[in-house]
Amino acid sequence: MTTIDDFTRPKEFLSPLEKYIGGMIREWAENDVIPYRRKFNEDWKDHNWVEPAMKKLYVDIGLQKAVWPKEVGGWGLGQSDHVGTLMARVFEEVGRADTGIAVASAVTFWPLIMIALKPHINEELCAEFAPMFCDADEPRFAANAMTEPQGGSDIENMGNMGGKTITTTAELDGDEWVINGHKLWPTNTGGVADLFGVICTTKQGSSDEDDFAFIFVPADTEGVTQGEPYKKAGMAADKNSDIWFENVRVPKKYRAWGAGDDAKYFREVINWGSMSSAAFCVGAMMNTYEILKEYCSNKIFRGKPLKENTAVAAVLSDIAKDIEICRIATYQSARTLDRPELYWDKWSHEGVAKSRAVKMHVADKCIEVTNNAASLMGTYGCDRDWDVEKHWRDVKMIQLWMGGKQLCQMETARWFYGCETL
Amino acid sequence: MTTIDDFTRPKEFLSPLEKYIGGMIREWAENDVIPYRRKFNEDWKDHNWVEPAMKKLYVDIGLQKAVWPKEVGGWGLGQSDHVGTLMARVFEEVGRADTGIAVASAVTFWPLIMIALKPHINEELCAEFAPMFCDADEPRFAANAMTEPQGGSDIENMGNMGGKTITTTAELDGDEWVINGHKLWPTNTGGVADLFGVICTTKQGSSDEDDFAFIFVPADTEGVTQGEPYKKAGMAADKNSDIWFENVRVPKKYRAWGAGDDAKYFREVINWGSMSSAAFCVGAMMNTYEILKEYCSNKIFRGKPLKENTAVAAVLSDIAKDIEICRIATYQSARTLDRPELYWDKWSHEGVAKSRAVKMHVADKCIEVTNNAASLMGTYGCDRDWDVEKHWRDVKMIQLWMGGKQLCQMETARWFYGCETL
Amino acid sequence: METTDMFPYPKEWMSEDDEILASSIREWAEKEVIPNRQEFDEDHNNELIGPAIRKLFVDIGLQKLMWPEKYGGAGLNSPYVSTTIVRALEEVGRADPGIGFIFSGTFSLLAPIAMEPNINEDACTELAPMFCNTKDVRIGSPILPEYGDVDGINAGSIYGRVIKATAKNDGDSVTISGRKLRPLSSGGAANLFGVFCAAKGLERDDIVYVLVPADSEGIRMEEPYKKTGLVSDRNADVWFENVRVPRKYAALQRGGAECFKEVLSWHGLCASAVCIGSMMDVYEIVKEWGNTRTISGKPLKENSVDAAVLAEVANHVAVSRILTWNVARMLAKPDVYGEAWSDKMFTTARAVALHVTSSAVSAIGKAMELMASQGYATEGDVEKHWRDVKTIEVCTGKVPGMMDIARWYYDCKTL
Amino acid sequence: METTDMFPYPKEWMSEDDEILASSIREWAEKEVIPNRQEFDEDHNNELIGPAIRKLFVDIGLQKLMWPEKYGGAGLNSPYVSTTIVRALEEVGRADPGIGFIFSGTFSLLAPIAMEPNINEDACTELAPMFCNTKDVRIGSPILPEYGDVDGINAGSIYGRVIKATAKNDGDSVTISGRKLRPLSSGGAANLFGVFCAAKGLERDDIVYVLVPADSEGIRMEEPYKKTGLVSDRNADVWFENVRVPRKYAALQRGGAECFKEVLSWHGLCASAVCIGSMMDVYEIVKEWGNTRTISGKPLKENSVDAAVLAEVANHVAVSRILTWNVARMLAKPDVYGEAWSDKMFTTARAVALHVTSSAVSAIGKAMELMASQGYATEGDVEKHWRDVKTIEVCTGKVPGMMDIARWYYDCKTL
Repeated sequence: MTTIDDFTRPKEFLSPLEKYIGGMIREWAENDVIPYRRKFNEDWKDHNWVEPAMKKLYVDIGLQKAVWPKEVGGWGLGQSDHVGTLMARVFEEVGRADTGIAVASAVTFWPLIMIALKPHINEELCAEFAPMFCDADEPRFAANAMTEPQGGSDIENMGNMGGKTITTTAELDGDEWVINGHKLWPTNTGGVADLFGVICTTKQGSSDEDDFAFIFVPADTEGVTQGEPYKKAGMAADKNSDIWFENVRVPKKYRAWGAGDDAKYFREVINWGSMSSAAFCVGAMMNTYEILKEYCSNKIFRGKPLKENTAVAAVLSDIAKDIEICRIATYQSARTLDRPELYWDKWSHEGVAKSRAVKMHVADKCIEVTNNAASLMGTYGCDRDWDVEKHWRDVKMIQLWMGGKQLCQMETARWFYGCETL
Repeated sequence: MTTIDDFTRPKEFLSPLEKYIGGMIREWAENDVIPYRRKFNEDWKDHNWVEPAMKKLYVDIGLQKAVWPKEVGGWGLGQSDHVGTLMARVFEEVGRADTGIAVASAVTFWPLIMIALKPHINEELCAEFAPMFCDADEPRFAANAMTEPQGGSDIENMGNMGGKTITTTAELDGDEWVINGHKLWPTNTGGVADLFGVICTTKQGSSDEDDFAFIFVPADTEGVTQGEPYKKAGMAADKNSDIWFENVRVPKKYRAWGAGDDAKYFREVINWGSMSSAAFCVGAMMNTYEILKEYCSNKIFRGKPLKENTAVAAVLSDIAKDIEICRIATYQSARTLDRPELYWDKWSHEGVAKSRAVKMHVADKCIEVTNNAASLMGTYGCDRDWDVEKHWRDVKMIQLWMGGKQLCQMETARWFYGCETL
Repeated sequence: METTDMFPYPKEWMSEDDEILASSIREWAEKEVIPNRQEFDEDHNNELIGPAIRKLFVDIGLQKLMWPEKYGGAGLNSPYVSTTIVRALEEVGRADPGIGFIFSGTFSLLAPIAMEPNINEDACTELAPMFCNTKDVRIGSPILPEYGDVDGINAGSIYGRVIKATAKNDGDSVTISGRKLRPLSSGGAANLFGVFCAAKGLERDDIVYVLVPADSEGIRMEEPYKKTGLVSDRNADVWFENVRVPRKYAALQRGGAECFKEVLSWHGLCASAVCIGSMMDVYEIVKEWGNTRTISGKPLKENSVDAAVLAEVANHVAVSRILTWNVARMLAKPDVYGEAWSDKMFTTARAVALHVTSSAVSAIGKAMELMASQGYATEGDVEKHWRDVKTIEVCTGKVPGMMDIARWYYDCKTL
Repeated sequence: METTDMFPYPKEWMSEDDEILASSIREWAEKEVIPNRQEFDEDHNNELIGPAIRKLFVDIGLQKLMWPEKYGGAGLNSPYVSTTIVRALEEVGRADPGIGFIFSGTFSLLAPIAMEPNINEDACTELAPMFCNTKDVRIGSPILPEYGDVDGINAGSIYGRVIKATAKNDGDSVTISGRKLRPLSSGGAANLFGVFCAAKGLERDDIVYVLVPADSEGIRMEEPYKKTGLVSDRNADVWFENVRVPRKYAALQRGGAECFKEVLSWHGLCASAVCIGSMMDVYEIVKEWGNTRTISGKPLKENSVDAAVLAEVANHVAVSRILTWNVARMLAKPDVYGEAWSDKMFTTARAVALHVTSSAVSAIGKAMELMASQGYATEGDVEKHWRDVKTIEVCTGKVPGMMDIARWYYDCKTL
């Protein structure tokens, strides 16, 4: 029988490790998440059901060590030239179980891209922060603090705004950065994260990339305050809230790379963010496929399974087709992160524009797929017992984040059409 | 400046030859087709403008020799393990100039898949028919004669109908097949083709694959009659008409392989047909992108090029995004034809279902892209001088052929959901 | 200009009375619902939702609306009530689609027995007091045939749906049986069910529509299941084990198919109106967002890419509203447009309901895109509407709905 | 049942006279157009199209329709004519959208000077005889502002469109200049142009609408350009080089923006009606196909996957028709719904035209999918409709149309 593993991927691109790691996560999903995920919605604030699953994934399986260099206790995937497609698989598997856990995991990995991925490994900062993740018996979370109360997607819109609207400031005071500002909505906030990557400016109002700064701030630094998690439509396993930075002081070396390079590698962060978003969506869609296949095989209409009705089969087909296309595109996007010499620099505008395009397509299709699956199932489609509606609620957030669809469109248009003022 | 060559393909999959061959066709397109293609519409019957372009491509560049084995005077691409992605590139380049010529070319190649592609090369038939194409100073065309007046997509729906509705019959009379029947709409008919691959049955009404027959019939065989070409919405460079077979006698060996294998390799024909259709569409979309980019860069609104208006940029973006995704998926589909050992047999149901899925996606998107491009251009969108409307008219046929969208849906659903009665 | 005036609709067809009722519902919404609705999802003890429904159903009196006057109702039981209902449900839906959906079920369930010209005197005499002589909330729950069945139970079929319940002749009574039936709404809170059953040994040997008080013996209502939205509407699966009701509770004078189409025509109208209210609320919210949010140095709404999305939102509302009001008019004038149970009217009402409910999901989804995280957070007051209209949309039955349309326009016989 | 009765619309608003005119157009269509239309694309000498247009414009008299009676017209020049026009254009569009589109331009161009309550007596006195006292076909061609310009010419702008022509005060005359203007229709066949110009030295210093007879000195009409569809409509770019027309040909008593919105509101209605006719013809054709084509051993229409597509086709027609008739009614009753040139009415008419024209492209595209090669072949009688409605659709101006909608619903100032 055809299964989710039959959706096509470019097999030439896969990591030798991916079967093994993918398998572990599949098992974790089946045993530790899928049986419990219906409880997540009411558990959004306390995470009584979410935390044990997180612990298993992060600590027991050890995912929180994945990208750190071996020298500092990690798995060393940051140095692998298969990390892109491997992470695509990881996020797909986690997303299949719960896209909330997937985003929490990916966002933990997100700031580390700045310092733990070849060719730009910052050994000093790796030595500084790795122990927090690699010598821990508890799950550890990280997050990028980007969005601000005003400006919204303007922060992410580096191509046009160049950081002009960033109001979170970093001032050098001797050997320390002093950070002030207010961030909204980072994943893993509301008391979850242990380490922040803070997007800020060394000169407010400047659109010079040299003034863009990416500074690491441990969550327990004095002056960091996190709000209560927000209540939202879905994504219960991912907490979001406000963070205030009030005269927060960190060592000078906590700035990832410095003038120019912070902005440059931050584009790689966006590139990874887009690819990962697509992978979560592929996972959610594959799970929707499984559920729908079961539903339409077991439900009987005129003596035949519902799936044998050609009008139903047409809807089912479109869903399988979309997954097929999305999965291929996502792995291709991941591959470009692994083979910059063959494609483009991971931090190039081309890379950002193209991964945004893939993310936009996959996120839109994911909403369409889950939406159509729910419609096909009638009143059962909105019944929590079937989990399709959960994916539908969850994945809408993927479409909205990182500047949302409109920013994806502007980035794509800018690169492909040479637009200059978007 | 970004060009059509910046749309992503999996570079690992490309043939060493593809730059060279792609380049030649690009040049041909620029010099021999694009300047003249606006005349094709009125030239649908006479092909005064189409034929010189065809001759250049087929004879001077030599495309009609491409797949035949070297031993019989061909280029030997049928034995290459890069023929899939190479042909994707070829059809993309031809399709960019004119999808009508692209389909005429691909359909010439189509019946030869049965006998000239490894691992199933029929040396006897290659020796028989290759000279027609390889020792010729004139363009030579071939075609598969599939569709019939009733039954339509049922003929192509092998998975469900197993050839049950085929009414064109082949009866063995001594050492000869005697063929009778009436076919509609093959490409390259109306007097164009020199060789037909005729889909017929050795036992009318049977859905046993053993009774499915694929028999070669030279167009000048006695009893073969072709009708006048049809007038249609677009695709003027491709002629279609009726063919009648009345007691047509050909040698016994003209049946491609015989019971069972004819049906099996015919699935590979469908697989190739789907991939090629997708490639034509990618070419048409890339040309649409070029035209639109020029239009929106030169047209001025409020002192800025139209493309700098964010609402316009959003439309432009969606078009670039769709091309990006479609091109990746098309090359992945082509790759599976080159690496059956890594993916699946070219003639497997899996291969057919998946290439149908890709074709369906790409054809639908191509109609959407050309449709939206025309709308964006207002009255200029429907003005023949801009060529966008030509692509829009032409590519609709790609969506409709080979059983159309509904059959693609049924094939996809059948394989991915295990449907049994569609 | 008021939002309700911004969006075009054939206003010649609305009466002043309709606007008066709408105003009192607007007042109810502002006071009883809107301040609390962000907490509805966690209102497990019905402390917020219950009183709001009571005010609407009992104090404002919606639950009496469609009963004939002579049985204590408000007497709005001619098809002319359609525009009143639409305008009222726009206002209810704006505040809380869930409550609108409860009323939609309650209202349309009664059409086959209480709506002119087919007033079933016996049934009204018996059942009207339940709704009219009480200070308690009374809710109806329609149990329609389903599209396919997990258990393979198939007692009959109607318009391409499976009938799972049966109604057996039992002298003066009718005995209803059915396993795990899923109502359209309010299965966990109903006082009266309207059930389509396969008839056994009754005058009609096909399908019969039976009204069944929820307190009849043999009925088991499960715990309400958790669902995407419409939290105010406590829906649950219902089991009928040899439930006996008086013969007169069965609409034996009319064909089951006729009742089925009548219920669905009216329900389609109601569901569409609720979605329009919901969309209009979201329109107001996203409009405010477009004014106050700054993108690229100017208000969001002045960025043309965002303006195009805003336009899409508005256009969904405009188109949906015109369509819905036309269905209302068509239902109001059966002499011109055909009866609610005619194939043509049924098809039109279904087609519009499919269009409007899925437009609502799209429109609100688009608004969320512009509002990004604020659209996704409960405090933005949009995500609840999005979940609510989606829950309404799934109930319209997309595939069987398309088959209904094909059946009428192409005269299909076997779908 | 007749197709025109199958599809719902608010029929209370149609008069018997409307149906009489529609019948005579139906007769004309069956006799003069439908037997020949497959050859229209190659009718280079106007041998088939010309006589058909003459019959409709002159013999049936459409070209006199909207001129006031006292100037020799049929006097259907009150807004009440809207439903007449819709019903008539449904029939014309069913036969040939191109001829419908010619009439749409001719009719809407005159609204600012001949429609109650703004009858421009001077202009009517001068121009009516051209249309009313003749046995020759008379065609009007509206020249609207464009969305962006290749030459960078920008004499002004209106509702986010660029004005390329200018009108200069010249004593008793007005002098019009403009390079390579692209009319909405009939630029190569017009007798009268309606041109929006930037006003220079005239009472109004913004935009002025001027009627310009095509035989005025200084006008150059290019050869009709080849286009996707609407072959009956010979459109071509037009050049105005210091073209002098009497002052009274300029609608100086009214604002240019007002005239612009009035023309576009009416044109939107007409274009929508033409598309509905086109869709209804395709519906009939695909219905017949669904009956006679066999798939998997049964009629195509009984295969549910195909039935779903057929349903989509029908639903596009149904929804579009309801919307279009509502716009007609709204235009007919300016006291209730606002004048044709009000922002609200303009927005509604534009929104519906955008919806209907793109629905038509989708619906006919879907029908082609089902008919496969027969849909693509000229002999199937569908592909021409598909090309025709697409050509109408591009003229509605998608992006500026979305901006119009946003402008009204969100009060945008800078789009």
